[in-house]
This record gives sequence, C-alpha cells and structure tokens, in this order.
Amino acid sequence: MISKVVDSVGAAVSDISDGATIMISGFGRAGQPVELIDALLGQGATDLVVVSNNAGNGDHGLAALLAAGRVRKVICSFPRQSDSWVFDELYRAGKIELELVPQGNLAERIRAAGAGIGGFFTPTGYGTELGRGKEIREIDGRFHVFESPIFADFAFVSALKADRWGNLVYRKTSRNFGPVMATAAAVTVAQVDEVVELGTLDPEVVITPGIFVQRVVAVGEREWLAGGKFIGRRDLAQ
Amino acid sequence: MISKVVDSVGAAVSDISDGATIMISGFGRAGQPVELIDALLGQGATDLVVVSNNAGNGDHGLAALLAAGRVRKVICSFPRQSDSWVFDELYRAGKIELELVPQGNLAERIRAAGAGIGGFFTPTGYGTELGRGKEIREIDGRFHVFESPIFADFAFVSALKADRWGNLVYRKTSRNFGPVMATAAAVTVAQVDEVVELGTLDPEVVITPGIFVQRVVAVGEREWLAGGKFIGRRDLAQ
Amino acid sequence: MSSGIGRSQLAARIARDIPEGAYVNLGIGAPTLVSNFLPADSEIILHTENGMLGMGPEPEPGQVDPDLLNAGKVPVTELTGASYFHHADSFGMMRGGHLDICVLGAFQVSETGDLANWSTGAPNSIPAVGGAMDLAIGAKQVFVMTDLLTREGESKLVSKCTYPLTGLACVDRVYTDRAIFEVTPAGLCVSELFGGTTLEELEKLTGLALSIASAATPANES
Amino acid sequence: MSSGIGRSQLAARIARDIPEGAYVNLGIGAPTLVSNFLPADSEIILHTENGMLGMGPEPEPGQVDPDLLNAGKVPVTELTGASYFHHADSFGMMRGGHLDICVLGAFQVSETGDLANWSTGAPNSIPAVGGAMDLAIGAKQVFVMTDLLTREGESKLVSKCTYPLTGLACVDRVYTDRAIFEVTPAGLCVSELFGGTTLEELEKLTGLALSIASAATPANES
Repeated sequence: MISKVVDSVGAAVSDISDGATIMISGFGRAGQPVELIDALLGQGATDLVVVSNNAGNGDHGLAALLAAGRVRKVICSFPRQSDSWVFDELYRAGKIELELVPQGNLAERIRAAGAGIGGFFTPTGYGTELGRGKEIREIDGRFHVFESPIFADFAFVSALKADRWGNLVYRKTSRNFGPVMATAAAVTVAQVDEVVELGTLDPEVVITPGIFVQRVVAVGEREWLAGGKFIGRRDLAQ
Repeated sequence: MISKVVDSVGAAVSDISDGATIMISGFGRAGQPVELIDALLGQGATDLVVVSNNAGNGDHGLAALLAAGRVRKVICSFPRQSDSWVFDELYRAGKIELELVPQGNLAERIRAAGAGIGGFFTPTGYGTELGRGKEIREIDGRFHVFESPIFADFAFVSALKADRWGNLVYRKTSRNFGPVMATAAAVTVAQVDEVVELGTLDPEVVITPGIFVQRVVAVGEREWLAGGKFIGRRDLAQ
Repeated sequence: MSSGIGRSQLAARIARDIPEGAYVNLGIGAPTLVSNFLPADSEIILHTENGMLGMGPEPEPGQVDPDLLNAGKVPVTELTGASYFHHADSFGMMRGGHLDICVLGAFQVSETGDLANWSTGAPNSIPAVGGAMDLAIGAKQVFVMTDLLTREGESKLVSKCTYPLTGLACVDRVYTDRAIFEVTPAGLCVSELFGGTTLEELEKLTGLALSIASAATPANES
Repeated sequence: MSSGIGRSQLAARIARDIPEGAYVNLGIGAPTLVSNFLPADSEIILHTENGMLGMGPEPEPGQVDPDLLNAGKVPVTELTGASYFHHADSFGMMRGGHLDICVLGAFQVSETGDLANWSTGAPNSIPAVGGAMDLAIGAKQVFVMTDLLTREGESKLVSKCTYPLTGLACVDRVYTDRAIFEVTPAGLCVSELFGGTTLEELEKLTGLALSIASAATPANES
C-alpha cells in the first residue's frame, strides 16, 4: 500500500542538507507552509537557497529562517513588503544574495523545470535591468529574453487536503505557486489541513496529482475554517 | 450582462473564413467536438488548416471535413489509426499536407501560444526525423530541439458544462487538448452538454476560465449520460 | 493656472473607459480605486495575478479570509462566476495577451510608451518587481494612472525614462489629473483636458511637444 | 536450439520488475499485457498520456465510457485515487522525468540504447508518432518489450538502427522472449536467459558482441 503520509513536520524535513535549494509556496502569507518552515528552522540545515515569491513577512515563517542566518540566497520577485524588515536588513548589510525575477518568469521557470523544458523565450523583462546580460531573440517582430528552468531539492507547499497517494487540492488564492513548485523539486513535501481517505478527492478536481508529491503531513485545520467551513477571522496580522 | 452563449452551432461557426487555422480538441473520439465540426462542414469554409491530435476517425466529424476536401493541411501527432481511411487516402494521393509533431511537442507548442512564450527547447525529437532542420542546443548536457508556438484563428473544444461567462469543466479523458487549445486561439468555441447558471461551477474546479472562451453552445447531453450520471453504453463505434 | 482633478475623479474617468465584459487587472495602489467606480449593473471581470478571475471587493469586517488575497496582499472576496488557477497559468493568461486592460501606476512614462514603475534606482532601496513587467507587456491595452507631476513638481511624462524600465513601448494611454494622453507613433496626443488645463500648460509642465486630438478641444473650451 | 518464452510469460517477467508505488506508462500493444500481471495486492499507478493517473483495467461489458480511454483509444476504468489533467500537463509529467518506468515496443534497439519504434520508413506508410518520442526520452527508466527477432528472423537488437529513430540513447533495458539485455556504457549485457537460450546463440542471432552479468549464468545453467 502506498502511503506518503509522514507523522510530523520534523520527520518530513529531517533529511534536508546544508546547501539545499528549497522552494516555498505562498504569496505573502496565503499558502505559506509555515509549519514546514518552522520545522526546517528547528532542523538546522544552513547555507540554503530559497525560491519563493516573497522574502518573508514579519518575524515568523520564512522571515525567521532568514533571521537565523540560514539562507544564503533568495530567488524571488518581490522581497520588499511593508513587513519585510528581516530581509531588508540582511540585504542592506550584504548578508544575503538576491536574484530578482519578474513574477511570471519565476512561475514559468519553475514550471519549465517540472515539465522538462530546457529553456524558453519570454517577452517579459526585455529591455529592462532584469533582462540584462541574457540572450535576446526577435520572434515575430517582438523581442524576447531567454530564461532557464529553476529546479529545487525540496519544495514545501501548503494545500488544503491530501490523500495517501499525495493528490492535493488547494484553497482559493493560497493555491498560487504550490502546483508548479510541486513539479520542480526532487522531493515535494505538502503540509495539509487534513489527510483524507483515498477516493475522497474527486479525480476531476485534483490540482496536484500525487506523482509530484513525495511526502504529506497533516498540520490541523487552518484557524479560519471549522469542519471545512469558513468561519471568518478578524484580520490578516493575527 | 455577459453572455457568451450562442443559440446554435451554426451561429457559433458562421464567421470562419477560408484559409482559417482551426484547432480541434479530442483524442480519438473522446472530446472531439463533433457537432461543431459538422456545423463547419455545413458552413462551407475551405482551404483550412486543422490542428488536432488525430486526423479523423471513420467517416464522420473531422474525417467528413477532410473527405469534403476542405482541409489543406493537418498538424497532428497521430493521423494513422485503424479507421483513418479518409486521411490515409488523401495523404497517399498527395491531396493533403501533413505536419507531424510529437504529441508532447504539439501540446506544449499550443500551450506556448496561449501563454505568450515565443518558443522553447525540448529534448523530445532530438536526433530524429522530426527534429531535423530545427535549431539544436545542448543544455545541461542534454540536447534539445527548438519549437515554436502554434496559434489558431478558432479553437473548437468539447466540454461537459459551461456557464454564461464561458467557464468550462470537462469529463475524464475527454479533457485532453481542450484546455490548452482554448488558450491559443483568437476565438474559442466550446460545445457543451449543458449551460448551467453562473455560480453553479465551483470556482476551485473550473478547468478553463472563461477568459479563454468566446462562445458557448449547448448540444445536449452525451448519450452515455442521463441527468449527469453515467448509464453505460455498448461500444465505442456507435 | 489650473488645478486638474482629484484621484477619485480620475478613477471614475478611467472606469468609464472599461466596457462591460472586459477582463481587467488593476495594479496595486491608486489603480485599485478604479474598482469603486465600475458600474454595479455591468459585469467587468477583475483578474488578480495571484490566481483568480472574478475578484470581488474587500470583505465585510470579520469576514477576512487569509486564503483570499489580491496582488497587493489585501483581502478580497469572490464573485459568482469566479475561478482559481495557479501562478504559471495566471501569468500565461497575462503574457498570452488575454487580459483586455490593465491599469498601472507609474514613476515615468516616455513619449514612446516606455514605462518605469518598479524601481527608482535609489541606492539603498530594496529592489522588488513582482508582476509589474508581466502586466506591462501582457495586456491588450495598458493604461497608466498617475498624477502628471511628482511631489517635487517634475513631469512623469518624459522624452526618455531615467528610472529603470518596466517595459518598452508598452503603454497605450496615460490618465493624469490634468489630461489624458494617447501614446501614438507621432508622440503623445492629448485626448482630454481636465479642470481648465490647456495644451500650452501641459507643454510647459512636461517640456514635451504634444499634439491634441480634435475631439479634445471642446472639453477645454467648455 | 532453444525457443524462448511466450509473450504472457514475458509480460509477467516485466511485471516482477515494477515495484509497488511506481508510476508507470505501458505503451500501446504488447506492453499493455504487463498490467495483467501486476500483483493485485500492490499499488502501482498507471499513467495514460491522454491525461490520467490511476488508470484501471478495461470495463465490464456494457460499461464502456467513451470519455474514458487510454492512449491506444481502448476503453479503460478509473481506480480509486485517480486524477485527470490536460495534455500539456500530462506530457510535462513525462518530459519532466516524473514517471518511474515506461514499457515500450520496438522495431529496433541499438547497442547504445537508441530506439526505433514509430516508423518503418516504408514508402507508402502513413507517418504517425503519437507520444512515442516523449515517452522514450521522459521516463526515469525505459524498458523495451519485444521479440528478439522479427517475423523474418532479423534481430531487433542492432549495432545501429536503420529505421527512423524515436530517441537517442534512451533505452535502459530490453526484455525479449530469449533474454533480458541491459544497455550499459560497454554495450549490451545479458542479465537473464530464457528457455535454455545461451549467450552464444544470442550472439549468433544478433550478430553483436554481448557480455553477460555474473548473476545471469545460474539461470542459464539451471
């Protein structure tokens, strides 16, 4: 019997080595796999490369990992946020590398890695600082920049539900980078509210097929849901 | 109020011009938009380029369009089937052009058109007749072939249900090329069993968002369903 | 000298140019205001690049859903007819030219429609681009919404951008507090004047040679 | 001279090399037989390139669903735990190296693992490739299932393919009715012999210099 379910977030991240490249889903706080990041913080791996849309909010999750000096480099589209003080300070102090990638190129480069595409031409970034030094090609009268796939050793994604085969469904805009990151990593770890019985997820609505997921760990229902139903929540900061 | 619903398949295809490029979803008979093809047959446009995985089965649908001499060129991965006699005869008689594309490259080239990718490198086809004459690049020790997007003037897709915004859901493996073709055409026409009230389709399970669909036409429930429930069917040939 | 119109008036003016049925992305900041002025009885479908079509307004108090944010990470709601998709699909939608209109803010727009809106290039700033470059090159029509002048009184319309570019020749129209400018092969053309502003004033404020559409003159004279 | 094993026996032998939990694509034709021999008590997840994981066996009579076909356009069923996806996602899955094993038929396989299985190059044939090239280069392990000889008695294992290629250096192992061959940097290595076949016979039938794995010898001697 196949079971990708692991008992704890600690077990799910135990074999991550120093120097690993880790993709972390989420757009701001939505879909950020906070429990897995916290487990990684406890696990101790350092010199990490993190691929994520943002570079941490407040003092928790990814920001805490950065603050602990465990991340050598961030590949992201939007590190600067109202509450990205941890990254800001490290960056200004020259203590962290940044590869800034336009958001669509970031998503597409991750997809390319997962889909076995060796590289692609995109109009995004042509003529800008972020296209500088890259191969340029005119295609059908429009200039394009060549972009390469981004692979990872691990991907952390945050989904709503999984079954023991690793099939995943997400919730609203917390889906964001999860489905593409799951395809691009050697080992994808999904944290979910709940592991459901095989057969519970409708095959038509599985967003990430289990082939892309190596480990599943349940972290309990998100606090703005009760029994799968939205119950409201005062604000985002809590 | 937005409504992409048109009353008849005839109205849905009325403005297709001679020389148009038309994508037709389906893998064999599954997901083939037969009613739209039949309407096109009646409509009269000729000198067409058809992009489809196969080149017609039996004497109906795409095969009938070919038999009527209305198709100048087929871009597909697998024209030869046990019942592809119409295409076979035209091809042997030199009466139809064929661009043969490996199936994954076909799907990815269509996706590229829809996603604004100017071209991409794929390992598929390298070192074969179907990669011959194409740009080759070694990437990370592996040889790749450069492939270009395929656009269309119209896409015909077959889905299960639509709403008036053009959101679509499919059924089982009849999904196949529909979702990517819908993104790659100037005008996408979806034939569906049923047009449902806006709000009936769960936003989490919409496979083709309405932005990719310009016209929707209901053709009645497929004969192996009754009230949305599978009722069985004797064989595929009927 | 004239004073132009306020930001809300400008948002309302932009909203008038968005037809029913349009798929629209409203950029972070001022462009978001445009949604307040879209007619309630016409269906316009808002896209947010973090994976949704059919985005609705901010939620009622107590109804904030942390899984339902817009590109500015502000809580939003879901309209009837909405759909969700992942980031690669969302940006494919943008890059593939499927959005009808996007409305963006700007630091500078050049006479040829180059846009600079992601970085001032200030030495100590944290660079962050997000989806700006994808939006700038992706939508069928790119509208810019901005004050004509910076706080320091410098024109945001320039002959050539000095700030880092977001995209080349990508802007179609610039809505400012003083006038609306069309980007044409012959340079910027004023199509509407606000608050008594004259073409001469605009040329003085921008330092650019501007043309004026014939339809724009009556608005100026009235 | 020995006679080798039958097609069902070969399918059963291949099935033994597929571990529980593997994601597997079985090519059209003979490889489909392998599914009949996968142990009922172990979960192996079958992929069909027209958009499904968790493919089940053919349906009961009267239960044919025209919307549920495999890559050979044969009606199949859906197992508990299945999922559907579109063609670009399905081929991304293949090309991206996510399938553990695919089993393909062949016209020819070369000593270096080149595969020819889509066209005989016959002048009047209709060319058709389908997903063969994507499967050949995509899976982590590519197994070929074939008779060693053609009906005309020619070896399908060759020093260099003469038929049009499907993929270069893509085959890992060839299961034939006479023996199993591993593709190694040093050429083909026999890892198992069937039905009394000897290495000498194989070298004579194929005209190739073959090596033999030490583990293969007992099977030969027994």
